[in-house]
Amino acid sequence: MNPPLLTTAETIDPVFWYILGVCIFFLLLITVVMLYFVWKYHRSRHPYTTSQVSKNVPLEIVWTLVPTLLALSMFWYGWAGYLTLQRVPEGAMVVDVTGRMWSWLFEYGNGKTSDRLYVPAGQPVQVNIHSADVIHSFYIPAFRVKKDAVPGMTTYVWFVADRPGSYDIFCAEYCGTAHSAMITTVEALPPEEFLAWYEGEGPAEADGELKALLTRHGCLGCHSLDGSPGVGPTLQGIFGRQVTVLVDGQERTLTADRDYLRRSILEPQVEMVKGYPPVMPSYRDRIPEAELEEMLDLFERPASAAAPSGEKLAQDKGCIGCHSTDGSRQVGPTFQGVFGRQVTVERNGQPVTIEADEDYLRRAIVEPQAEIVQGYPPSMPPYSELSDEELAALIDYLRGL
Amino acid sequence: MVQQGHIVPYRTFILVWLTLMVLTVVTVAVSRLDLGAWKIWTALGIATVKSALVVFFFMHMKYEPLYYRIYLYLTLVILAIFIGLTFSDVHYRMTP
Amino acid sequence: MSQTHGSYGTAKLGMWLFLFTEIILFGGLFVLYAVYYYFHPQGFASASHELSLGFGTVNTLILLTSSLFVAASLSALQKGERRLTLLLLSGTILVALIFLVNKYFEWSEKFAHGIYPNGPAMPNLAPGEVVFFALYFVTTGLHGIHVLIGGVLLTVIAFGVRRGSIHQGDYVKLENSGLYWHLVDLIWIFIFPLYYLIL
Amino acid sequence: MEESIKAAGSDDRGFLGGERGLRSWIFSTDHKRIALLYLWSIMSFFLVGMTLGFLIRLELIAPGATIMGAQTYNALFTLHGVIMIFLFIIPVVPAVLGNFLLPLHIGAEDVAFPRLNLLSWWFYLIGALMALASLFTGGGPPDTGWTFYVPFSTQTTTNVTVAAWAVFVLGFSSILTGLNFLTTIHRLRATGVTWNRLPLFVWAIYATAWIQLLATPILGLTVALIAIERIFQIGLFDPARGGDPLMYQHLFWIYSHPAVYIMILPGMGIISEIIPTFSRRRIFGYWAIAVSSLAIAFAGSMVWSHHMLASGMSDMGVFVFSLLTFLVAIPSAVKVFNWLATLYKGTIWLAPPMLYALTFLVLFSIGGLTGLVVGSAGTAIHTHDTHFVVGHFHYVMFGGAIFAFFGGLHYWLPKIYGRMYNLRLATWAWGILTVGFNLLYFPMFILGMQGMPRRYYDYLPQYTTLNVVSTVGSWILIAGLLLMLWNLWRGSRSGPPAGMNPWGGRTLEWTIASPPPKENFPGEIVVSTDPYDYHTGEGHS
Ligand code: HEA
Ligand code: HEA
Ligand code: HEC
Ligand code: CUA
Ligand SMILES: [Cu+2]
Repeated sequence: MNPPLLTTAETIDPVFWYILGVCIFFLLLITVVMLYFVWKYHRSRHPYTTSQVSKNVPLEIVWTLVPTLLALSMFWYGWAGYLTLQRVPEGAMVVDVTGRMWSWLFEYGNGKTSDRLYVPAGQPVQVNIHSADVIHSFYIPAFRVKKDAVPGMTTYVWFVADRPGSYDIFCAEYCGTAHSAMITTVEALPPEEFLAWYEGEGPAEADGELKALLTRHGCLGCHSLDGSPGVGPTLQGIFGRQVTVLVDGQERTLTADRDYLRRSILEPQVEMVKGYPPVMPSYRDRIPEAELEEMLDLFERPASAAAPSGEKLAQDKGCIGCHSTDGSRQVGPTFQGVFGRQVTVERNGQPVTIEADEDYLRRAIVEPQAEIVQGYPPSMPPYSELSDEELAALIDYLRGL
Repeated sequence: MVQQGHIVPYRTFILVWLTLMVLTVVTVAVSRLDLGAWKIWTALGIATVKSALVVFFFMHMKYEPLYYRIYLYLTLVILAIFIGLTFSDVHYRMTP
Repeated sequence: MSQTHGSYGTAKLGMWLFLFTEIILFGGLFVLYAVYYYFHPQGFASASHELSLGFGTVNTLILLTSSLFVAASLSALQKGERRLTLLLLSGTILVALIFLVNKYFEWSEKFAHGIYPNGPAMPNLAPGEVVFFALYFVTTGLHGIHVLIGGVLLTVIAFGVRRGSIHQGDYVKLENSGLYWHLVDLIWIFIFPLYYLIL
Repeated sequence: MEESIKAAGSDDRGFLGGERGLRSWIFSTDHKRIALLYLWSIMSFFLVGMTLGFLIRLELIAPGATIMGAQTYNALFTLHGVIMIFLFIIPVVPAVLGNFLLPLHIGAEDVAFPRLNLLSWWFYLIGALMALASLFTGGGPPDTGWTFYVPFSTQTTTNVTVAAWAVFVLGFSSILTGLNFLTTIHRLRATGVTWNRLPLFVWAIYATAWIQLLATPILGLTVALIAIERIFQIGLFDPARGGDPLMYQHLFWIYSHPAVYIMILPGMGIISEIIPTFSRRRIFGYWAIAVSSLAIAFAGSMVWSHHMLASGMSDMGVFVFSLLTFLVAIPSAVKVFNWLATLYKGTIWLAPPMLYALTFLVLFSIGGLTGLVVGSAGTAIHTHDTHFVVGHFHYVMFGGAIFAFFGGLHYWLPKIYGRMYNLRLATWAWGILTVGFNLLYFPMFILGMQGMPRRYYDYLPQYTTLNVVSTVGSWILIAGLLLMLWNLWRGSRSGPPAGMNPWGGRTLEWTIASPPPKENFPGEIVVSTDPYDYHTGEGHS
């Protein structure tokens, strides 16, 4: 493409610097003048007023006009940047995304769907945004793009990921309980890898079927599959469980059979599980009958003891938020080639160089503050809540990078 | 304490009322014609004349100090801004 | 100047300012009307056909006449013609009642056809028609409430005139209630063409 | 509370004396007593709102669940927003200081409609109680954010309906106050108080009252429509039935943008009073400041959609509203420069009110200037609905409006209660407050630039450090705030007598006793002086 395509971030960042620059200039001006006057005319230095001038028309005109002109210039620059965001370059790949409470679903030209956005690096992508229920907002901070997903409307953003990597996608418009969990990522792959994914089955949807289904309908915003309580009761081992529900204020205990589960999903407000707030929306007309049946089937089948996936964990626990997998430096060191590499860490204030073996990695995850890699801030939180299997899976995953 | 507002003669009121009646009939009649896009503007135009009559005579605006009128216009300008600027979005929206 | 001389003008200014807020209140509904009309001209036209032009026209004429009564009742009181004032006020209140009864019939006719919020006829309507009726019910409902308030206000005033607490020398309460009543009329002057006349 | 002023020696208790007992307060039509009714009720809700803010910060100290669940958090920031906006910052300056000072500033005995004034307070109280009731009834506390965006607000099972009616009633209270003040300023000025002799505080209240009058009805309509939509499902904003969700946002912001000027204009009025007094200096550019208040009020009604720049509005809408947003910043700039010029060659006394006023200049500028960043179309897309916006509005609202209000309290409480607080403690409280404030809110700008969305109960670990800083800042802020409130409280109860004019002000309230007598002035007065009547060679006595 010639001339080389400016990314959205490259377009917007200078606008930021210009406006922030003007702002900082005025702020300093005001603060310095104020402090100077306060010092110079403080009553200890200047016990009597020496002027009562209260009017100066030329001065008023100057300090009206100059800010006006500057304001107009800031406006114009910002508007020009906005236009770039709105004008999709030719040849952009089109992806559709639908926001629903509380997950994103991406749909590609060939009908393939995913819950992360896979794109080829270096190629502009247009994302058409839809909403299935309330207003959401599709936001990728790294590319400075954001647009609301409004029911009944189609909006769009475009961006280009110039380097392969993983970038956060947030929901930026408040949409209810699990608004802050409505997070996913852009996975920018090298073009060949993307093509392989696009055409093949790809590693993307390796999640368990049930989990995929529940994610798609946003259930996991409130329910967990691992036994931990959320906004709603956990769905782990839900089938056949004894539950205490309130019907019209009357307590009743029953066994969660297929019928009950169906009712709980379609009419959640009728039988209220005791101790939970009445916030679950009704999914009537929102889940196709076939999928509901499939969901109930899957609830019924005892959960296979699937081993945790390291890659998944790295995503879910937010490791990828700070560590890249492509060698680039982010908040923390990259995961690429981390296993077995020589690192210099500060232990008790002393720099030590050691090899990153399995033990070291384990310590670095569970107790990151004990050994800080040189040149990085001590900002990684400890992940002591990880189980041994999870840790092993994670380290396995790191070994492969 | 005697309040000395302006006393409007009955005759004025009756004349205004007759005009209003006539205008109502006119606006209904006109609405039966096929005027295309002008239809809504004629209807609103007549409504504006009618409301002006009510405000200025029935409501004595004609006899109040000038600043009453200025404030009334201010209110109408603000309302016009609300409607007008909303259209800077709505009119140019691609997907309504 | 201080509060002792001028409470007449003060009360009237206060009332006018209040009327401005009413204009803006209904103005918000007119903003919605304008936008939705712009989005769905067809839907609005066909839905507006469903409204009864007869009811609308009669109500307009009625309301305008009531405004005449109120305006004249003020002149009458200013001239000290108390009986005439009372007569005109009773006329206004009567007309207000007729207006509301009319409205009642009009609404119940719509209800009978299943046209009401979430009514059985609503799903079969085009989107523009649904918002038209939604706006219609909200606007005329809010207007109806104002008619009711105005009617009650004028009734209280009429008793005041009878008792003699409102008289030739102190009539600002009548004038202010009259202003309120005229505003109700004013709003209707716009509701009428927007909902009944545009096709 | 009138017990709090024990008649000490010669000290006359003015309007605080006379009738006693609760009834003599809650049914009083004296504008000064009503001002205090507002003061006490509004401050109570302020503390509630503050405590909620404090809990929000505690939750955000670390990613994941810290002290509460997601649903609770969502209810918390909703209530925090609703309380701070509708119960605190919109009424506070007009209803407390405006009520107290407006008649005094124009030489009147009371406001134009004293009983209506009392009614406004009752509406305020009823609205506030309804807002509280929404917590404990129906489906639990509302969780929509203070903006009540549809369609979420019409679908959620929480108790939005009652909250919406509460806002409706509060809006009514605000409208009646505005109406009352406008009429008062027009009709009750004492002989000699011409339009060019109005204190700038009165000009600010005048401009504010117009916004209250002409914008608030739209809010009333908007929340009423939400309630109607929830009860009858008429589909006014439902795209499937021909409605448009963005029209809700238009209606909401048509009020709620002008509302931010309801918050700041009276604060600016306070600043215009404090700076001349403590510089012993005529205000610079009287007309520029007065006219810019009107200009802000007017132009402020034309920029509402800058809250919708990323909402899918048309590009033309973005163009128009972004442009107008930059223009509405100009009158604020003019004010700032005129205040600075007022310091020039004055003699500056850094008493607590002045410290707050000067801090206001800086904090409001930070808030206002970051308003430009969120107002420019290109950058708005990135910062919209992130913590950058949260930083912006806390700087203008807290650093601006509330610092101005705190300045006003320090300036006028000695007039209201006739007693002086401890100046040294007040200075300390100011210092702690200012440090805590910046530590609390400045990190939010960086967080926003890094992309942390607002209304996020949980966040990714890369945002942890700054969130910790911010939370620690809130603790320091609390310390300063509690110290300040305690000092003011104690000062008003048992401080030394303040005298008629402790600061050497020139506006009319300083010519009468502190606390002012019930009837304000001895009969009708004739005013022949200017509110900023300072002369060359003056100093502080
Ligand atoms: C007291 C309240 C207050 C005030 C005074 C302001 C003042 C301003 N606000 Fe703010 N604003 C809010 C309260 C306030 N705001 C709130 C509560 C929200 C969030 C609502 C929500 O979503 O929950 C918000 C959100 C908000 C947005 C939407 C952000 C988003 O959601 O994406 C925008 C966008 O344009 C904006 C802009 C401005 C501007 C341009 C000003 C201007 O008026 C500022 C003018 C002042 C100055 C410019 C500083 C002084 C001047 C100088 C120092 C001289 C130099 C000046 C120039 C060169 C021009 N504000
Ligand atoms: C006048 C307006 C005002 C004021 C003064 C404040 C004050 C504070 N606000 Fe504000 N805030 C808003 C108006 C305001 N806020 C609005 C409108 C929103 C948007 C809501 C929405 O999104 O809908 C918001 C949102 C908001 C958020 C964003 C939430 C999110 O998007 O996820 C945060 C987060 O930190 C926050 C924090 C605070 C804090 C820490 C204070 C501090 O000032 C509070 C300091 C606390 C104290 C001083 C506590 C005092 C305590 C006591 C006196 C009692 C002691 C009690 C105990 C110790 C239990 N607020
Ligand atoms: C807003 C959060 C939320 C979402 C989203 C949500 N739920 Fe729930 N759910 C709850 C709450 C709270 C309860 C407990 C109260 C009740 O019964 O309504 C619950 C209860 C249940 C129950 C009964 C559990 C028991 O212990 O008996 C089932 C089954 C269930 N949900 C399934 C789902 C499925 C499947 C989805 C997605 C299609 C989903 N939920 C989406 C909040 C949610
Ligand atoms: Cu979806 Cu927030
Ligand atoms: Cu705004």
